[in-house]
Amino acid sequence: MELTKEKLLDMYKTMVRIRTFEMKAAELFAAGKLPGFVHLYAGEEAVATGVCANLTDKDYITSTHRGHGHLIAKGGKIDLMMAELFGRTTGYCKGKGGSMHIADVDLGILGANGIVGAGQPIATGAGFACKYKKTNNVAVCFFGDGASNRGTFHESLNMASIWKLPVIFVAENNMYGISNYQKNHMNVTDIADRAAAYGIPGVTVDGNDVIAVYEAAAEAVARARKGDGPSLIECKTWRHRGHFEGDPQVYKKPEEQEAWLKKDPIPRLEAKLIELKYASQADLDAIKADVQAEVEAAVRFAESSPLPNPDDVFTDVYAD
Amino acid sequence: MELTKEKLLDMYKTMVRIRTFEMKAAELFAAGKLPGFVHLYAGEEAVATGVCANLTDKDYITSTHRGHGHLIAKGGKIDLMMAELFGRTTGYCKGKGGSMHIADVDLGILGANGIVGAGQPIATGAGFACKYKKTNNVAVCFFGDGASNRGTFHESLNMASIWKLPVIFVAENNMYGISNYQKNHMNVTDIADRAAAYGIPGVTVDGNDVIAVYEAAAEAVARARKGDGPSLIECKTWRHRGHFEGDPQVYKKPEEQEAWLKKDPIPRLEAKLIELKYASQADLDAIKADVQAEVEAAVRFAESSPLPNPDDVFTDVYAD
Amino acid sequence: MAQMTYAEAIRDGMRVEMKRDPNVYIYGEDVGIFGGCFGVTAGLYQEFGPERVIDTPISETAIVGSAVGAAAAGLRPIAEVMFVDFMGVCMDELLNQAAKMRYMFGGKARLPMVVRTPCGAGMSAAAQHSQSLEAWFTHIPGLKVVMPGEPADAKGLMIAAIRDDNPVIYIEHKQLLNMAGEVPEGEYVVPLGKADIKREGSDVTIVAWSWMLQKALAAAEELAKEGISAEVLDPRTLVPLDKEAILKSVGKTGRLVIVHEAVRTSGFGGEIAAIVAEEGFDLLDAPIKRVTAPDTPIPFSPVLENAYLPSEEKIIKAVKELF
Amino acid sequence: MAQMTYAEAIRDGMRVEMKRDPNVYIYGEDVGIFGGCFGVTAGLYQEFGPERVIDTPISETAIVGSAVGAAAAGLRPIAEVMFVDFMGVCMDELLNQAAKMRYMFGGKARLPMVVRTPCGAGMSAAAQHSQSLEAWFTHIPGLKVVMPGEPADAKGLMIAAIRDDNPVIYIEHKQLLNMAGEVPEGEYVVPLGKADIKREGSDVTIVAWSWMLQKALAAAEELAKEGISAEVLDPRTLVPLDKEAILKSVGKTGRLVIVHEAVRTSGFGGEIAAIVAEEGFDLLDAPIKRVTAPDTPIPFSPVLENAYLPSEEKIIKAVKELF
Ligand SMILES: Cc1ncc(C[n+]2csc(CCOP(=O)(O)OP(=O)(O)O)c2C)c(N)n1
Ligand SMILES: Cc1ncc(C[n+]2csc(CCOP(=O)(O)OP(=O)(O)O)c2C)c(N)n1
Ligand SMILES: [Mg+2]
Ligand SMILES: [Mg+2]
Repeated sequence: MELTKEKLLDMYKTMVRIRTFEMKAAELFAAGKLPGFVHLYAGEEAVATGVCANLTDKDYITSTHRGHGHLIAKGGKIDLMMAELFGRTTGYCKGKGGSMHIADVDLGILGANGIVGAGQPIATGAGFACKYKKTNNVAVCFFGDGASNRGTFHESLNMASIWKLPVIFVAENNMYGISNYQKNHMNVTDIADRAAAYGIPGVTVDGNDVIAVYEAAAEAVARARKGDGPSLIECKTWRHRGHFEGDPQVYKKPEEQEAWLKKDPIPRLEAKLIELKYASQADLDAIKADVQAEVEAAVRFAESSPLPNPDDVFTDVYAD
Repeated sequence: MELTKEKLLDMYKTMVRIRTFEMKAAELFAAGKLPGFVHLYAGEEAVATGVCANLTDKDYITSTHRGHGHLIAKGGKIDLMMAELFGRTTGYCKGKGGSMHIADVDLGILGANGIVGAGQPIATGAGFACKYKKTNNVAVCFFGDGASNRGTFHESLNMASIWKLPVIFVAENNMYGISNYQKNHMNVTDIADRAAAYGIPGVTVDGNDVIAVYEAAAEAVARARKGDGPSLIECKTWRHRGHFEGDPQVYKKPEEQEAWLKKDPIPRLEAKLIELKYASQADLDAIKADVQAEVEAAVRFAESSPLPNPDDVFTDVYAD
Repeated sequence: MAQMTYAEAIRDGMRVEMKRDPNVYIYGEDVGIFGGCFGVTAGLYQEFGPERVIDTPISETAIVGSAVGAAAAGLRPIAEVMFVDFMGVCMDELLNQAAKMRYMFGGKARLPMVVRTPCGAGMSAAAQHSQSLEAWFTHIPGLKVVMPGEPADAKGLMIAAIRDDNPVIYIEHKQLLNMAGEVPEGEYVVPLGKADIKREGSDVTIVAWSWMLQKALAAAEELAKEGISAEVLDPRTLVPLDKEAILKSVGKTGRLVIVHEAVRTSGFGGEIAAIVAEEGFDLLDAPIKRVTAPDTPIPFSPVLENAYLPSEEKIIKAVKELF
Repeated sequence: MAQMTYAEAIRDGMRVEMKRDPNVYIYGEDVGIFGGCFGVTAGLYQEFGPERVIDTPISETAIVGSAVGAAAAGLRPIAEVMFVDFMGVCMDELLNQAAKMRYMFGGKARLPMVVRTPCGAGMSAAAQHSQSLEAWFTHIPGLKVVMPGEPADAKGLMIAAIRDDNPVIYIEHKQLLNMAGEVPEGEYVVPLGKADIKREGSDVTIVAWSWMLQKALAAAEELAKEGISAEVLDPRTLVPLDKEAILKSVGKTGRLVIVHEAVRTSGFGGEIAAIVAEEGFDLLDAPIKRVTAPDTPIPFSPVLENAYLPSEEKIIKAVKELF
């Protein structure tokens, strides 16, 4: 897939959609409107967007507790997502899942996940299914730097590598697992270096540069589709907000936060689009306004949707 | 520690003791005298011996389902071991553990283990205790090529490396996990290459050369005692027998087996001892005879020991 | 009808479904050429090839976790975990992924997967290779739990488990693998959730499953000689549980003894006792008895293992205490 | 006596023991500067330093597995697992290592270790962050299982757990963390294995623990207004279980209702019911009731979560059904 003007503008819109969705969620959470935990993806938009721009609806992804961005990038519908955050029947999970469990199996989204690292074997299994059925599809697994220390990482990369499964493992290195700084939780600088332990390619890219992410993913996806097996892509990035909404972030150095805010992936892509003459500032503002309206509509949809019926507790446990 | 004549002869005796113990166990198992599963270490003696020759009684080891060799090399008493294989009250575990659970905590032997890979975090914890208490002791973790694919491997090496724990991870690569050939269960040739994923040293040595093993372990142990953290040592070796006694080994190529039998670590050390003029063939034969007598005595001790009382089932569940 | 062992019956169930549905495949440690640690998959590698009978690395977490992903993506995996004792390694995948995905996603996922695993003591395999952990799985809504006690059920329940669109834990007992019996040929299905009265009786109901079914039947035979008529009921699947059949039998006999090999505390016997103590209290003429293993790890030495295991004698003794 | 919250009481228990014994240390995810996901270890990093209050990687298997090794080598670790829901990740370490080592080694190991973990629903944390899994641990001989239901017990049981030479699973409830109460100062020990009658009564015994103790007490208050005198018994530790106290109370009241937040099937309520149905059958004047969560995963939406949870009303209803 070539990075045409259209594609790049599409990616821009996706990134803006994620950011707008997330900032709205932050606002709603602060206003006491969203129950439960909310983990936001603001600042990391280039990763999900750059990777998913290489995928079709038939490809699979597994996501994390910080899942909104992955879902939106893979085509998830923000009104159904928002309704889920509100715990309404119209939500993706009928209000049963919430932020950490949104899924859209028809779009190949095998769910956000509240268990760190749990998506790794699931994506491996989805990749196995693609290979078994010879569909030419791939599975992408998103996970954090913290999750790179779980046993699931090791077992999954090993399994995918010996069977040459079409899986792309995307480590979103935002430098922290909750409060634990990367250099305190692993003794390597680049998570990509762990690929060698499985005899697969590993690359580190600037995760705030959507084009770099796109290109690295394009290569890994092509490799996977050709039958050459899995890859590991590490994207260095930063979460703008706390681990969850409400986190006072005592563990973050303010100067670090400030430096990273300057590397925000969205203004960066805007500059690029303008430089390439793919869009004027007015075009970009129009996109933002569009997206803002979409998100507001999603909130209205959610807020006007019915709450579940208490008896709904008992349904959906088993398929018959 | 220098490899003096005395030390080398000691190591020879240990290797012979392991081999003799194992062949006796094979014979007893075939005769229907030993209940349960028996996994023998014959062929891999140089690994446990070369490594443990660097340890004191205050250092720790964790062992595996194939544990007899590690136990003997660390100083375990063969009469108590044999009595355990027979399920007698005089056994190391009073007949409660059997081959897969022999331990001698006073000698720092934290147990054989029936769960593949389970020793890895346990050794990490023992290493943690050494560091916490500033004792200058180390913990050695033995495990197989198959166990190198378990999540415990990843989590343990990562944890030991970030905290610079005095742990030596010894991968006994005998090329098979039961019937699964190494190239089918991992996509790297050398397990030692996995050390890079944790920023620690990794070396591969000829696991049938006790001197090579000794030297690699000496370096890793010295490093650990100095406070420089863990290492991974891969020892390439071969099990002479089936996975467990009774295994018909349909999965092994006869020519491979034959080639490896020629690399038997015991005759190899014998040749070396004779070449160095540390011993004559007669000296070596005398050692063998000594050991044979020890093992026969152990069998007599075991066979003449009392069986447990049925009520013993209920004791030793909790410490009070 | 053919004469088959329990192991052959399990294999036949898998074979029937693998022939019928190309999306069914087997994977686990040493299930290929080696035929599985207890020989249950022997010959299937040769019959279905390396693409459908697959040796995995020693990675139970990834085995079960990838089965979840494969099932969500449309396959019907049969994963083998070599001993039920190792389920602790992949418990998160069962607890938080396999069992909950459908519910968490608001009913929009299907996870047709079977995890096969052998349980039980009796071969001096000691504390880490002899356990009976079925109660854990029954405490996880979203899973089904199957424990055949004889060859025909082993086959019929395997086919039902594979065809079920939910994650099923299929627990086979090591001591039963060589037990022979009549087994229907072809697509023989035993529905999940239906108990079977393995022996009719009128004085006491004995509920037992897996290996303990055989011990209970032997005890009932002995008891008959002494004039006590025991009804032996095998639930066959613990989830779904055929509660009605149990209550009906207790309604007939007025007495209940539950036998399981798992340790006593929080074993599934407690659940059955609690159901009857709540919903069948008025049916009872005597206390409810449980015959179980004691609350200890499983010892190695045969003398001790023997003392540890529930036995025909212990069942007979418990039954007699109710009269 | 000082006024403290349940969270402060847990912390105070740990602090007392850390001061007394240099071999006691804390480790887990974000227990340091961050003070733990629920703030329970707040301030301890500052007080005891980075060598005794240690942030780990996200590696529950290695956290609990290394606690086993450290305990075997003479330390007294307090490991934190951030949510009881994650225990599936380290279940093998509890099941096959921590719990069995002493027995397998013929009594020649001591494993003084505590695994602290929060349980429970009520904060819309959904299916993977709200569970109550205590029954699993009670099914593993070799472990002890502690579940305090109020601040003073939280402290006294923590000190007892740390001093115990066996692996102890200490389960604290998220909904109780902010509950305040009188807590004795200094080395206050509540022995493991002793139930406590939290309210005396004569008509019915309600056994409840953890958050459900508070619901049961509220229900008893209401019931009193309606003329039903409920005795509320908190076992406080499920293993060892103070069976005698339960039988004694049922002997007095003749009726038993068990309340737990865990899902019904194979919850620990079944075990208590089974004990009473066997050993206290003649004491009972009515069926044994269980008030529990239903057999479903835990839903997110507050409406649903509310319907899911056992409540004061459900307890009152169950009690009334016995009269
Ligand atoms: C198995 C497991 N352990 C711990 C947690 C608690 N937890 C939730 S998110 C998180 C940090 C994850 O860090 P990382 O993987 O880097 O992802 P990020 O939050 O930075 O996106 C932790 C420890 C969990 N949900 N699951
Ligand atoms: C967690 C776990 N999975 C599977 C097994 C069954 N099992 C016992 S030994 C073994 C093979 C181990 O291979 P390796 O680590 O190479 O050690 P080796 O037997 O070659 O010494 C397996 C699969 C087990 N005991 N524990
Ligand atoms: Mg992170
Ligand atoms: Mg091996």
